Amino acid sequence: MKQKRVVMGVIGVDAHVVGNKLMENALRQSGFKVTNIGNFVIQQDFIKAAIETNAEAILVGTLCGHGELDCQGFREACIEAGRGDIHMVVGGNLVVGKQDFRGVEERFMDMGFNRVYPPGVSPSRVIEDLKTDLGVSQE
Amino acid sequence: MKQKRVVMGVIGVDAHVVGNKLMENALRQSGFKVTNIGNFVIQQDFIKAAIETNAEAILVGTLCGHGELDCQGFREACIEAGRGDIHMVVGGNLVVGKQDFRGVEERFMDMGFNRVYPPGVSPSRVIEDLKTDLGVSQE
Amino acid sequence: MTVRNMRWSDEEFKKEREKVLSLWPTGKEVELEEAIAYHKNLPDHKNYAKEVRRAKAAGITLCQPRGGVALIDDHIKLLKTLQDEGGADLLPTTTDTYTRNTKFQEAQRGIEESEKAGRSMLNGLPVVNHGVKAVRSVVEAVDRPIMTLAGTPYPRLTSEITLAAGFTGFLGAGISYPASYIKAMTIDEGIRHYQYLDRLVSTYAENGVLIHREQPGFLTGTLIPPGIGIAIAVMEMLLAAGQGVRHYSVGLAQNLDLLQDVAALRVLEEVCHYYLRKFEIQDMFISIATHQWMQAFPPDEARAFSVIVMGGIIAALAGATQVITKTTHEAIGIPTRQANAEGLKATRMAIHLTRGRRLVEDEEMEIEMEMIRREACQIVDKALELGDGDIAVGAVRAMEAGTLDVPWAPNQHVKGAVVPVRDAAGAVRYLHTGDLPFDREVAQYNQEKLKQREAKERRVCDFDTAMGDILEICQVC
Amino acid sequence: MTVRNMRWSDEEFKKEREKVLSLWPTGKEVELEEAIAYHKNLPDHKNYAKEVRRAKAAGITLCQPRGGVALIDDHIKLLKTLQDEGGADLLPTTTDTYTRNTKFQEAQRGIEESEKAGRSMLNGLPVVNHGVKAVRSVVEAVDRPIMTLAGTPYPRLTSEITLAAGFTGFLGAGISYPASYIKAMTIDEGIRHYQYLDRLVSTYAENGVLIHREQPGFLTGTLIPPGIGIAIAVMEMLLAAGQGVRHYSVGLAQNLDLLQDVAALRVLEEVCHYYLRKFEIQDMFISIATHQWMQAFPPDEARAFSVIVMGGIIAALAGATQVITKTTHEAIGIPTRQANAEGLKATRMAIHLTRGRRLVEDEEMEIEMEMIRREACQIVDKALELGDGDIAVGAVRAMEAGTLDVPWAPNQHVKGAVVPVRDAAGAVRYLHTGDLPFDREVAQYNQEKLKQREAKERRVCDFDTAMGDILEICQVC
Ligand code: B12
Ligand code: B12
Repeated sequence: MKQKRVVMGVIGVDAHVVGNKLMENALRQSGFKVTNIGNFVIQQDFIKAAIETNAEAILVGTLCGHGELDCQGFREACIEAGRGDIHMVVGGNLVVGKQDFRGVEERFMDMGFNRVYPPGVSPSRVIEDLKTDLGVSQE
Repeated sequence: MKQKRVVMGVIGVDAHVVGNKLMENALRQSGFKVTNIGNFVIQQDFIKAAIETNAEAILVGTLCGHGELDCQGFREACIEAGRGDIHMVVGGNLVVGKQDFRGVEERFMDMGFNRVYPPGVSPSRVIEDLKTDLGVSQE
Repeated sequence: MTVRNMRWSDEEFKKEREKVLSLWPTGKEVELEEAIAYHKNLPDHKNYAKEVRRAKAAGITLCQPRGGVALIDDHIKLLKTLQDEGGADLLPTTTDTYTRNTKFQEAQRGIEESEKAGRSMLNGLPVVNHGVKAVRSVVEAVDRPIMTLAGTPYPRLTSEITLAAGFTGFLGAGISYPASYIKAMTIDEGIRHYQYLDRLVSTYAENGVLIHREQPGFLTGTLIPPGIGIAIAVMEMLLAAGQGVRHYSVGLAQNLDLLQDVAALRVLEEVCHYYLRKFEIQDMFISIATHQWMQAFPPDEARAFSVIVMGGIIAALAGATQVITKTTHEAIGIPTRQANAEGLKATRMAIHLTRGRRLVEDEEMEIEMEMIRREACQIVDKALELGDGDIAVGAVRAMEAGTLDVPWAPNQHVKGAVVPVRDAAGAVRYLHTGDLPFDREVAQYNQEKLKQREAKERRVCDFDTAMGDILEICQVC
Repeated sequence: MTVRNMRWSDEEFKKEREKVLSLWPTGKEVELEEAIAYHKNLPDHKNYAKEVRRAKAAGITLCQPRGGVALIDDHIKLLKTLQDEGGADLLPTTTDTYTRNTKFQEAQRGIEESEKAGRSMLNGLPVVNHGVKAVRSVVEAVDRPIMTLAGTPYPRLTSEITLAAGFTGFLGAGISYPASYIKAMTIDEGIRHYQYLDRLVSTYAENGVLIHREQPGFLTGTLIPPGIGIAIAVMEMLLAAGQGVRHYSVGLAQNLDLLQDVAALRVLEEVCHYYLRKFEIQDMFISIATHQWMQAFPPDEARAFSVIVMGGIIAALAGATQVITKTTHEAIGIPTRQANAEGLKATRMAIHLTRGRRLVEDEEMEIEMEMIRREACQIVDKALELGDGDIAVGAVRAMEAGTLDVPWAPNQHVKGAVVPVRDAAGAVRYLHTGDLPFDREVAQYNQEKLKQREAKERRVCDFDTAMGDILEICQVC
């Protein structure tokens, strides 16, 4: 396959690194070209990295619960930067507390994310979806 | 106080003796005259003992879950035996499984019990109610 | 008294069987040969005995829930949940109390009312009323071995039906169950009923079908001192062996004192082997089962989880082969299948978390073990003495004499002079030893332990203390 | 680098305080004298230090939950539930991550959005934004001591506000938190920030107000080898002592291996006292805290209960004075107050069930303790060497050199060359020891342990094994 480029990182003042490293590892092993901008990054960092690497997707991790605040306006910022088309994925412990996931998914979809995952989602599920969404032929 | 006479026992093929002994102990210490006919007794045993001792109340314990079957027709049997007026109390693990207690209470009230207690009720609560119901003055 | 610890002759057994199978119409469904053929076609992983043996060899602790509901379809759903969600290693079929007391008419009414009400009105599965074919559909529906949990002094028809259906384990024994589950039956009769069952199991074995027998050491479940529990386990093992049973587990209920519970389980195994050697029974497989807290549970579910998890940890730290699990609904009523599966999951996780570590035997534990050993052996030896070497005779006479006793038993043939109470450290001791045949050392040790508690709490240990100890766990915090 | 382990002069401290208190408008609310007077009027049972000291003397394990929500009223409800339903001995106030990173603007937005949404949009209580008076209303509303759980490398204004409000405990320290909670701060700066806090606590003490300081030994919570956890605890204790703090607890996260966890907690206390003696610090109170599993939790609640209960048992068997509890919601999100109370109840019950028994120190544990002791001391001694006897300097240089390292840390000033992995028995070892200054004996012991696992599993231990171990508990069964 032609390697697809993605940018990933953990948004906000969020110190959780383990899931991020695990996911990076899995993505690389599945043939993605990954730019991992790590933790403590803001929306602009993601967008800058996406433009620089000409990435097809932004993968936002958010664990600490502030995802709902930290992700507000993300799609709009992409549009402003001229990358309104970019595929956007978010995963982790997206919101504060145990909430019905369907409601959470809806809120993040409304913010313009294309895929929204519940806590503890397996990397393989994320990767499969990503392949489908980016049109990577699965052999 | 004039000692009130009560008959108590555990109905049906029910081997649980601990609560019965505990309750007997508590009733005696509170000044009741108790006839404890023990475990493995049927409705007729209760009624016979109540008539023999001229008791004012029958206290039915049922732990194993068959209370709903074992207690059917108990009030009618009392009426038939000429003691339709007797005060009837039931306590223990009355039904099979964890059920909403209000529904359980209603079903046993419908069967003609005057007081219905949930699992693990404290003897002191039962005794207080009994004193009220039998008109024992509480000093 | 007629009972003896001797294997029933074929003739005697056959005569009795006819009577037993005619107790209820479904008895006619039992065909031994067909059943044997059926068992022989069962895969190994559906045979209780084989699974237990494998686990024991591997040093693994298997999780074994309880459970039964009135109707076959619901019962299958229950077992599947226990298997698939709970991860049960072994599956149960608890019978209802009407069946346990041969009140098959009432059980029938229970089935009908359950159908009407759309919920189980019975506290177990009435296997006799359902009959062999229906019960076999349970065996077919799951992928684990099934044991009958019949908690009854009348196991005969129940065992015929469930074994013919393809169950491969049976819990119960002739002293424990008459003592704890009924008011009027003599121990004599109880032993005879279980001799029947053991003789039946032995008949299966002669025909190449291994059935696992399990002894229910929990008795009344209420602060049973380990010496008593072990003594009865030994006696019942010898009784089973007497009928030809060779695959047996013995059990004890947890008293929720880490040290004493582990000590007791280790002594249990040891003392069983001691008497097997003594009676020159060589080919007996013995495994150790531990029952999670059998007494009044905390109604609060979080606390109940603690009791359950501690139970898993005790099982693992003792190296028991089987742990029988409880649920967070215990204080209230028969658990839903979800709650039942949760008890399993918590227990399995607890076993995982102990990572195969065992509790160390330090001096304190050695002393505890020695005292438990003495208690158990003194009770068994006295029974053997009273029975002129025959443990069946001895058990009956010992119970009469009170040299064997069960606290809080409903049976009027049990003396009930023994009153258990905890010591300062939490171990179960005796407020009254009744007529237990303990020597001076045991008695003194017990007294010392009680004094320590009295000193610690600055008040005497009396009957109220003993009552309070019964409520300890359900009222804690 | 400017940091030194020396008590800040009054002048230096005063100058810094002015800056700190002007970081956000609510800083103006802080009046030291008024605060001291307020503290002096608090009853003993609302003083963290006194409660911990009492528990330690009595050999009791106190339960200490975590928790915080955006709005004051909801936070009060939470603490009351923890106190009344959960039976918490000590109460928490967890701050949100905006506050932890001095993003008070965002915290303000979080408050507003929470009000709008009718649910907490923040993962903690933004104490700085709420200010002294509002936070004091929390102190007034409950009947237990409260500690700030600020998980931050910027504790200064937060400590000013919460101590002035009447909180009597503060969790955090200058190496752990910069290492685990931020990406870019130097250890140097982190130490300085906590020197400020410790200096403030010491100022309260000089004025007759005892504040309890607690060290957060869990670090990244992710399979921290006890040697590393203990070494950092010792360094942070010495740093606190350097500012005049004399009431301190040190902690470790549980790794869920009974033997190693208990061994580690015992060595932790021992090694702390060893260095206190070495530095001739005589009047320091030290207590031991154990944190229930800090890593990925099982999403299944029954299994999560197992992890929590095991955590209570480890705490009790080790004789720890404090256990910090988790909840069954851990894998998913900030717990509801009910779930939080349940974690407490399960833990308290578990402690009750261990009945004051302690895990026996057999030879295996002695060896484990000896190895942990060596690891910890070798790391600390190396740091002292690098710092020419000054632990502040030493800590910074050791982290640079990698002779001090924290696995899975987000901080770019942490080398991150150490990779932990479990051994065959479940204890945490090192797949890579990086630049840790271990002697041959420690290294060999570690190698041996890894080989045992490789032999048992018939495959090499590599990075994938280490990754797998991180997921072990959340994926088990
Ligand atoms: C110990 C015990 C046993 C022992 C009994 C020993 C003995 N000789 O007493 C043994 C092991 C033998 C046993 C057997 C069985 N048990 Co049982 N047992 C228990 C257990 C764990 C504790 C009971 C106890 O001693 N409590 C302590 C005493 C002091 O409390 P109590 O009995 O609840 O009584 C209190 C109140 O309820 C009240 N009360 C009691 N009687 C009365 C009477 C009146 C008039 C009033 C007002 C109040 C009142 O006052 C007491 C003080 O608070 C309970 C569960 C629990 N509570 O945790 C299950 C329980 C009662 N058993 C149960 C069952 C089903 C059985 C079995 C059928 C086996 C099975 N299918 O699992 C057999 C029954 C055999 C038979 N023929 O009855 C179920 C009943 C289920 C239901 N109702 O839905 C329970 C609730 C467990 C469960 N959740 O499944 N059991
Ligand atoms: C370890 C841990 C920590 C460590 C982090 C160490 C480190 N350097 O990483 C420490 C102790 C420092 C910590 C601190 C805090 N934590 Co924390 N932490 C955890 C914990 C226990 C495990 C996280 C973990 O490592 N999991 C293992 C990895 C492999 O799994 P993962 O991170 O979930 O990632 C998986 C998926 O979610 C997914 N995924 C991850 N990223 C992405 C990205 C994309 C695009 C996709 C598609 C998928 C995806 O893939 C991974 C593989 O399955 C979780 C709870 C839990 N899960 O049990 C809480 C948890 C995440 N922490 C939480 C919180 C709140 C905090 C704190 C704010 C303290 C507090 N208030 O309690 C601070 C935050 C500090 C900060 N500035 O962020 C909360 C978040 C609450 C919420 N969302 O409602 C959690 C859920 C605990 C809880 N229930 O309260 N924490």
